[in-house]
Amino acid sequence: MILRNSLLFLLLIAFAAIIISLFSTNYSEAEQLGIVAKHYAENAKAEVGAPNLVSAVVVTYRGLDTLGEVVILFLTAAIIGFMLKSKHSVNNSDKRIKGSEILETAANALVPIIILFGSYIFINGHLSPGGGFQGGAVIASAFVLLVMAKANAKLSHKIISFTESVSGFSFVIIGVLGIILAAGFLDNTFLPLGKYGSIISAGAIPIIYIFIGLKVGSELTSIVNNLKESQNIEI
Amino acid sequence: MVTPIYIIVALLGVAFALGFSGQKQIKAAGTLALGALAFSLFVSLEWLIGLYTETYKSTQIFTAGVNPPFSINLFMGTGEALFTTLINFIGLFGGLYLFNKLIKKGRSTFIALLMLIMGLNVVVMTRDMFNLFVFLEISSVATAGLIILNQNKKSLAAGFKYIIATGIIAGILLIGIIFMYRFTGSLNIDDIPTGNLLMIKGFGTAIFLILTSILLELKPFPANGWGLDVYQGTHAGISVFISAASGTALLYVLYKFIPLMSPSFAFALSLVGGLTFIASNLLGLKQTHPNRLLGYSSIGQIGLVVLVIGLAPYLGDKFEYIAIALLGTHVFAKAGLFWISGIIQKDNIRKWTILRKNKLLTILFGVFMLALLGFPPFPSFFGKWELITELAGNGFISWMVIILLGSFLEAVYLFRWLGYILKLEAAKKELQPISWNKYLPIIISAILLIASGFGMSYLHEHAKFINYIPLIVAAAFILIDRLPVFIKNTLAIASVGLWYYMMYPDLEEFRLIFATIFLVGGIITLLAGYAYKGKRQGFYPMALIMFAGLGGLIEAKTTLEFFFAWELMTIGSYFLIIRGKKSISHALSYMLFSLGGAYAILAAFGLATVNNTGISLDILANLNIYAPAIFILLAIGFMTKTASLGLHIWLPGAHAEAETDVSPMVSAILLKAGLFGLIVMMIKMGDQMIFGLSISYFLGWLGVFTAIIGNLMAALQEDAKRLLAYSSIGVLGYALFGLALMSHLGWLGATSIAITHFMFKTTLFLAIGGVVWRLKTKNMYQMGGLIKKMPFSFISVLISIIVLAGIPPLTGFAGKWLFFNAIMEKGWYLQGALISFAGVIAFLYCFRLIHSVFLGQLKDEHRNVKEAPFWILLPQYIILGVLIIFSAFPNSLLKPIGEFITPYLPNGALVWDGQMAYSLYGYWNGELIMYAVVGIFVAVLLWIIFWNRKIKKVKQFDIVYAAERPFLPETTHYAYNFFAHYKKAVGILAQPMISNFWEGVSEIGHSVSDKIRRIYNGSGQAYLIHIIGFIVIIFLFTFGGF
Amino acid sequence: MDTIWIKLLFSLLTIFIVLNYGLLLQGVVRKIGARVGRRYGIRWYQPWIDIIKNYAKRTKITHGIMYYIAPAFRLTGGIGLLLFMPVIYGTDMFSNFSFTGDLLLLLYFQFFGVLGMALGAAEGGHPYSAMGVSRGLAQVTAYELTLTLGIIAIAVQYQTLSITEIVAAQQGGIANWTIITNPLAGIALMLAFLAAMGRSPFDVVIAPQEIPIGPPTEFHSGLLGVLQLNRAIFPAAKLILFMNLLFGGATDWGTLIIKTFLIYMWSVFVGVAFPRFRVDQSIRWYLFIPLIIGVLAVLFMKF
Amino acid sequence: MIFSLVNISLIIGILLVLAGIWAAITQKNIIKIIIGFSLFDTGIHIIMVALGYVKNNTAPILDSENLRTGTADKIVDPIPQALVLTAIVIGLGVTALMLVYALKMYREKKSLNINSFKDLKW
Repeated sequence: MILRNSLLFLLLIAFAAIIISLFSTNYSEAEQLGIVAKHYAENAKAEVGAPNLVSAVVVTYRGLDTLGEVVILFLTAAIIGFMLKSKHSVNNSDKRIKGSEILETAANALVPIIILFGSYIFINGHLSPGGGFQGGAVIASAFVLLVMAKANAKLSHKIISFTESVSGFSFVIIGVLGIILAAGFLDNTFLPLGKYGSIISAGAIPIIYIFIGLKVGSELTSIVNNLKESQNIEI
Repeated sequence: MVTPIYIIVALLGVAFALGFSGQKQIKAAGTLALGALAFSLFVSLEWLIGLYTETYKSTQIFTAGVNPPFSINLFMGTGEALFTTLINFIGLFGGLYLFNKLIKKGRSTFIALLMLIMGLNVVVMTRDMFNLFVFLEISSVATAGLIILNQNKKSLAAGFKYIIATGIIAGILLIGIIFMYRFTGSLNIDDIPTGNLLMIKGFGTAIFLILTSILLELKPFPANGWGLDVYQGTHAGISVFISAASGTALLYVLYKFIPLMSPSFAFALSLVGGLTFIASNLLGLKQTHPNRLLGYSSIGQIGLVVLVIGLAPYLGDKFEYIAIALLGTHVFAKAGLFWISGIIQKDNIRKWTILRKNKLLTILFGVFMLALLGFPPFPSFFGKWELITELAGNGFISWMVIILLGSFLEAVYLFRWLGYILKLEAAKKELQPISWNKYLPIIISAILLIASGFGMSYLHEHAKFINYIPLIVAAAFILIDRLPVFIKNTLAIASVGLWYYMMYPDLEEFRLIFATIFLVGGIITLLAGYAYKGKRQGFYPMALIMFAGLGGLIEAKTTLEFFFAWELMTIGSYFLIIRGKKSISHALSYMLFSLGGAYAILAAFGLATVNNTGISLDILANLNIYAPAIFILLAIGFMTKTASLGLHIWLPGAHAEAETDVSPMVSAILLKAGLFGLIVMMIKMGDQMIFGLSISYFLGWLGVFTAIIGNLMAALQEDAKRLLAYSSIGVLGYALFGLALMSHLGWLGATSIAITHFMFKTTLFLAIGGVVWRLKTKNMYQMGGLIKKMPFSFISVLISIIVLAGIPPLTGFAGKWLFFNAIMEKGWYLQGALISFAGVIAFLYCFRLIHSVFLGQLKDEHRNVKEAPFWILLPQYIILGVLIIFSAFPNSLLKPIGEFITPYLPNGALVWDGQMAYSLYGYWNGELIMYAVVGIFVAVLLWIIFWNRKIKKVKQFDIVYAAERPFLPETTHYAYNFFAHYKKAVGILAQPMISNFWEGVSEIGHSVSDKIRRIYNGSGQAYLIHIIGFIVIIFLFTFGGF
Repeated sequence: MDTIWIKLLFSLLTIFIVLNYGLLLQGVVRKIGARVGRRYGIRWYQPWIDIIKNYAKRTKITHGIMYYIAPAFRLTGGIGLLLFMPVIYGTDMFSNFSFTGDLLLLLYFQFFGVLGMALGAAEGGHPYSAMGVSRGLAQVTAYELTLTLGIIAIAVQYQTLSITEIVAAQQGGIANWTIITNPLAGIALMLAFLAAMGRSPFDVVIAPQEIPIGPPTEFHSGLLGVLQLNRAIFPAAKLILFMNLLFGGATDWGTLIIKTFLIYMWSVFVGVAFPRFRVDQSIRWYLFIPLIIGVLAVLFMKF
Repeated sequence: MIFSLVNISLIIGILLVLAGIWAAITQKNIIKIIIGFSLFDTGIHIIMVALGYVKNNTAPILDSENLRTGTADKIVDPIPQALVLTAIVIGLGVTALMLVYALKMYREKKSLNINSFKDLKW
C-alpha cells in the first residue's frame, strides 16, 4: 500500500512537473489584452451593445458555447431524470421528519424574494455582473429551499420540463432569427441595440438571458427535485 | 444548399421540443427525433456530394455576425462533410436500430442521442478550441447517459468509469486550451502559428496537453480500460455510437491538429497508435465476450488510424486515401457487427451459433468481418495496400511489421469467432424475429461497405483496372442460392468455362498451363457437383469466388491485381474448407497460414515499389533494393499455399475434412496457386543471394524435407483422405524442389508434376471421396475388399497411384526421370537421393491406400454398397483418359512445356526425336516403353488366362489359415497401423514437431495476452492512474525525456 | 520391320537363357545353403520339377480379378527389367530394348512387378500376404536410399545414365571396373544389393516361419508357377544389372554366368552367416552404415 | 512579485488540481473521488480566471466612465471569465451526473468502494 502510494505520489509529482512546465519560459503577468480581448474591449459597444463584456462574450461572441453549456445542463437534467425515474409511485409519503415551523415559515417568506432576486440578476445580466446562469442558479436555490423545508412539497415535473423546453426552444429560435434577420447564428443585432447601458438594450441579449435564466433555474430545480424524490424509493 | 448550422438547429430544436412530449406521444417524439437525424444526414450528405462534384465550395460559417477569431466559426469542407456524413449516418441508423428500446426508455434517451450526434457534428466542424471542449463534453455527457440505457450494475460501473475518465481528460484538455489562449491570445485553431511549436517551452506543453487529451479520448493503449469496460457493459447499439461515431469525430479532431504537431509528437502518436493496434488485437486473443472483443478490435482499428495520422507527413497525398479507407471500413463494419451483436445478445462468442439460423445476418457478419480484416473488395483492402506501399517507400519496415502483425492477430480472433458461428454445435433456440428497423441499418452498412469498396478502387490509380466481373458473377450466385444444385452447377460450369474461353486468346506459356489447371480443372471438379441432391446452399458463391481469385491470378498484370486475386482465392477457399465436418480448427489454421502468407506477399510487393515506378508485376524483374528480402517474403507467402514443411500443418485437416468434391478443388487445384506464384516470382527475379548463399538452395532442401516428411506422414495415417492430404504436401515438396533447381529440367519436372498432381490427386480424392460417400467413414481399416463393389473407383485409384509412384510406363515416371537428370546437371546429389527416397516412401502409402480400401477383406456391413455416383466417376475417367495419352505420348505434354521454359532457362533442354527424349545424361522413350510393357503384359496375361481357363472362384474366407477358417473380416483385414514396424524404425521423423512448434507459438501469444490484459483490473481508479501515467510517459517521450 | 521380329526373337532367347540360368542358380544356391547347414538339401534340378508340378495341378482357384492379374504384373516386371537392360555388352541383339530407356527406367521399373504382386497378394485377402507386403515395402525404402546414392555416384563418375555407356567405360580389364575405380559407390551398391536379393538377413518379407512365405501365401498351381518363373528371372536380371554397373558387364554368356554367379555368392555367404533382421532393425541398419557410405560416395564424387 | 494575487491564485489552482487528482487516484470511496474531481475542476477554473488577469486593470464592464475616459482597454480579459462561466456549468453538470451515478451504484451494491465495481475487466 505504501509502495503503491509512493509510486502514485511520484506519478503525481511528474504530472505536477508537466503543469508547472506550462509556466516555464517567459511567463509573467499579462500587461495588456490579447488581440481578441482588445477587439472586444474596443468594439463590443458597437457590435453588441452590452456594457458587461462578459455577457457580451458569453451570449453573443461565444453564443455557441453558451448554447452548448445550456445543452449540457439540459442533458444532465434529462439523464438524471431518466436514471432516477422511479418505478414506484411518486406519491409515497415522505418518510422524513417534517421541517420545523420556523423553517417552513421562513421558506415561505424567502422563496419569492429569492426568485425576484434571481430574476433581477438575469434581467440585468448585460449591464452588471450576473446573467442567465447566475440568475437561474439563484432561482433554483429558492426551489431547493422549498423542497428541503417542506416535506410534502411537490413540484410538477410537467411544468418544470415545459419551462425547460420552451426556454431552450426559444433560445434556438432566437439563434435562428439571427441567421435570418442578421448576420449569423445567435447574432443579437436582429433587435435594435437600443440605448447603451439601459435595460432594454443590447439587442437580443436580455431576452436570451431571460430564457437561459428560466432554463437553468428549471433544470437545476429538476435535478434537485429528482434527487429528492428518489429518496423515497427503497434504499 | 442548407447551411450546416441547421444541423445544430434541427437537432437542438427537436431535443428541446421533446420536452413538450409526454410518455403518450413518445412514438411521435421519437419519429421526430429520427427526422431531425435524417435531416442532418441529408444536409451533410448534400454538402459531401456538392463538394465532391465541385458544385459547392468549402464554406466558413460564422456565428454572432462577427468574423473569427472574435466569434466562433464552423467550417464545412470535404473532410467535414465526409465525417459529419459518417456520424449522422450512424446517428440516424443507430437511432432507428434502437428505436423500440429508446421508446421504451422514454424521451430522455432520444435527447441524449440527439445531443451526442449534435455534439459530434460540431466537434468535427468547429474551428474554435473552447467550443471543441464544450461540445466534446456534450457528447461525453450524452454518451454517459446512453451507456446506462439498460440500467444494471454492469452498465452503471462502466458508465461511471467512463465519466470519471473523460472528466479528467476533459479537464486536462481545458488546461491546455486556456494556456493556449494565454500564449496566443486567440482560441481559433487557424490563428495558432504553425511550425515546431512544441519546442517552445510552456507553449509546447499547452499544445501537448491538447493533443494528448484528444489522443486519450481515442482510447490509446494502455490508458483505455474505461473504454473497453464501456463496450462490455453497455448495450451493443450504444457501442456503435462510441466506436463508430465518437471515434470518427475525434480522429478528425486529431487530423485538424496535425499542423500543431512536432515531429517528435507525431512520432509518439504513431508509436502509440501502433502499440494500441497491436496490443488491443493481442489482448483480443483471450477475449470471449463479443462486445468487449469488438471493443478491442475497435480500439485497435482506431489505433491504426492514429498511427496513420502520426505518419501523415510521410504518406504524402496518399494520406487521406489511406485514412478514409481504413476509417470508413471501421465505421461501417464495426457498426454492423455491434448491431448484429445487439440482436444476438449472447455474452460468449461460443454461444453465437444461434446466428447461423439467420442466413442473411450470417452473410452480413461475414461481410463486416472480412471488411475489417482488409479483404477485397472492401475499402480497407485498398487502404492497407496503399499504407504498406507508402511505408515501404519510406523505408519504415518496422511499421509494416507492426501493422501486419496487428492485422494478423485481429484475424486470429475474428476468424475463430466466425468458425464458432459457422461450425460449433448449434443452439436449439431459434432467433427472435427481427424487426425491419434492426435489419435495415445492418444491410445498409453492408451495402455501403461494398459500394465504398468499389468507390475506393475506382479512385485508385491502379485498382480501377481490376476486373470485378468474376466477383460479381460469384456474388450473383448468392441470389440464386435457393435454386436446386443441378441448375446452379450448370451455371457455374458455364460461367467458369466462358471465362476460360474469353481468357484463352491472351494466354501464353505458364499462364496457359495454370489457367488450364485452375479453370478447366475447376470445370472437371465441378462436374462432380451434379452428384449432390438438394440445394447445397452456400457452396457455389464460395467456389466461384475461389475460381474468380484463381483466374484473377492468371489475369493479373500488376502486383495489386495479383494480391487482390490472391486474397479472393483465399477467402473463397476458406469458406469451402469450413463447410467440411469437424473443420473448425483446420479452417482457422488454413486461414491464419494463408493470411500470414498473404501479408508476407503484401510486404514484399510493398518493398518492390521502392525505387521503382508503377506496380506492374514486371517491377519484380528490376529491383534495385531489398531483392533478397522480397524473394524470401514472396517465397514464404507462396509456400503457405504449397504447404511446404513448416507451413503445412493446416493442410491435412483442411483437405481431409472437406467435402468430396471440395477436396480436389482445394488440394489438386488450389495448391497450384502457390506454385504459380513461385514460378512468376522466379521468372521475374531469378535466383537471389543472401550472405553469399543462393536462396533457392535452401528452397531445394526445404522441398526435399517436405517431400520426405509429407510422404512419411502419409504412410502413417489411418484416415484415407488425410493420407491423400499428406501426400499432396509431399508431392508439392517435389515441385518446390524442382523449381528450386532453377534449371530447365528442374522446371520441366516441376511443371509436369504440377500437372500430373492435379490429375492424379483429383481422381484420388474423388475416388476416395466416392468411397467415403458410400461408406460414411474415412478410416481405412474400416474399409476393405471394395474392389468387388466399386470396381470403377478401384481402377481409377490403381492408375492414379501408378502415376503418383512414378512407375513406368505411366507418365509419373517422366517427373522422376527429369528430376534425376536435373540433379545430375545441377550437382545436388544428396538432395536428389533424398528426393528419390521420398519417392520410394510414396510406395508405402500408395499400397496402403489401395490395399486397405479396395483389397483384403470385405466387411459384412459393406456387402450392399453400391459403386460411387456416376457424376463422381465421370471426372475421374475424363482425367484418366488424358493421363494415358500423356503417358504414351510424353512429348505432347513435355515438349510444349519445355518450349515455354526455354526463354527463361535455355540450358539443358531436352532434345526430342519423336517420342524419344534425350537429356545430357540419358534417354527415354515413353511410347516404346508403353508398347513394350503392354506387349509383355498382354502376352503374359493371355498365357495365364489360357492356362487357367478352368479356374474356380472361391469365397472370401477360403484362404490358407493355419488349418482354421477366419470368420470375421475385421480381424482378418490387416490394415490398422499398417506400417507399425516402419513407425518404430523412423517414427522419430514423424513426431508432430512442427505442429508442436506452432501450438507453442499460439500458446505463448495467448499467455502473453492473458498476462497483459490483467492491467485492466476493472477498477475505475486504476484507469485514472493509467491516464495520468500515459500523459507523463508521452510527455517524456515528446520532450526527449527518454 | 524385320529387325523388330528379330529383336523379339532374341528377346525370347534372352528370356529363355536367363530363365534356365535363374532356375539353376536357385537350385545350386539352395543346395549350398543346405550343405552349410549340414543338411543334404534338394536336388539341383528341383526348381524345374516344382514349376512343372505347379502347372500340372488340376485345381485352380482365384480370389478375384487382381489375384488373377497380379502374376502377369509380376512376370512383366521381371521380363521387362531384363529386356530393358543390355544383357550382353557389345551385341545389339542381346541389348534387347535397352534403347528405350536408361538406368532410371530400370530403377523404377523394378517396382512395376512389386506393385502388381502386392496388389494380387492383397486381393487374396490373407493377412500374412498384406504383412509381407508391408514389410517388403518398408525395407525397400531403406535400401533404395543407399542404392540411389550409389547409382548417382556411378552416374556422376561416368557422366551418363545409359547402362551401355557405363559398361563401355569399364571395358579393358579389372582395373577399369567400377568396383575398383569407385570403391565407395561399389560398397554402397553391394550393401544395397543384399536386401535387393531378399536373402537373409533381409528375408523377413517372406519369413517362412512367421508368415509362411509372405505375399505369395495364397498363390498356388499355375499362378504360383508364373511367380516361380519370375523368381528365376528377376534375381538374375538384378544380378546382371549389378554386374553391368560394377563389374564391367559381360561380352558373352560365359562371362555373364561366371560373374553373376560370383556376385550372387556374396549375398549367399552373407545370408548363411547372418540371422534374420526384423524389419525395423534392417531399416535402421540401412539408414546407418550403408547410408553413410552412400553419402560419402556421393560427396566424394562431388568434391 | 512572486506573491502577487495572480501568482497566489495560480499556485492555489495548481495545488487544487493536484489535490483533486491525488484524491481521485488514491481514495477508494466513490464520493471522495467525485470530490477529488470537483477539486480538480475548481483548480482549473481558478487557473483560468487567474490567467485572464491583466495587471492593474478593472472588471470587464464598460460603464460610461470607462468609455468617457477612453480607458476601454484598461480592463481584465473578459474571455477567460466567459469561459470559466461555461466551464463551471459544465463541471456542475458532470459532477451532478457523477453523483447520481454514485447514488445508483450504491443502490446496486450497497457499497461506495470503487473496488466493488470490478465486474467488468480484462
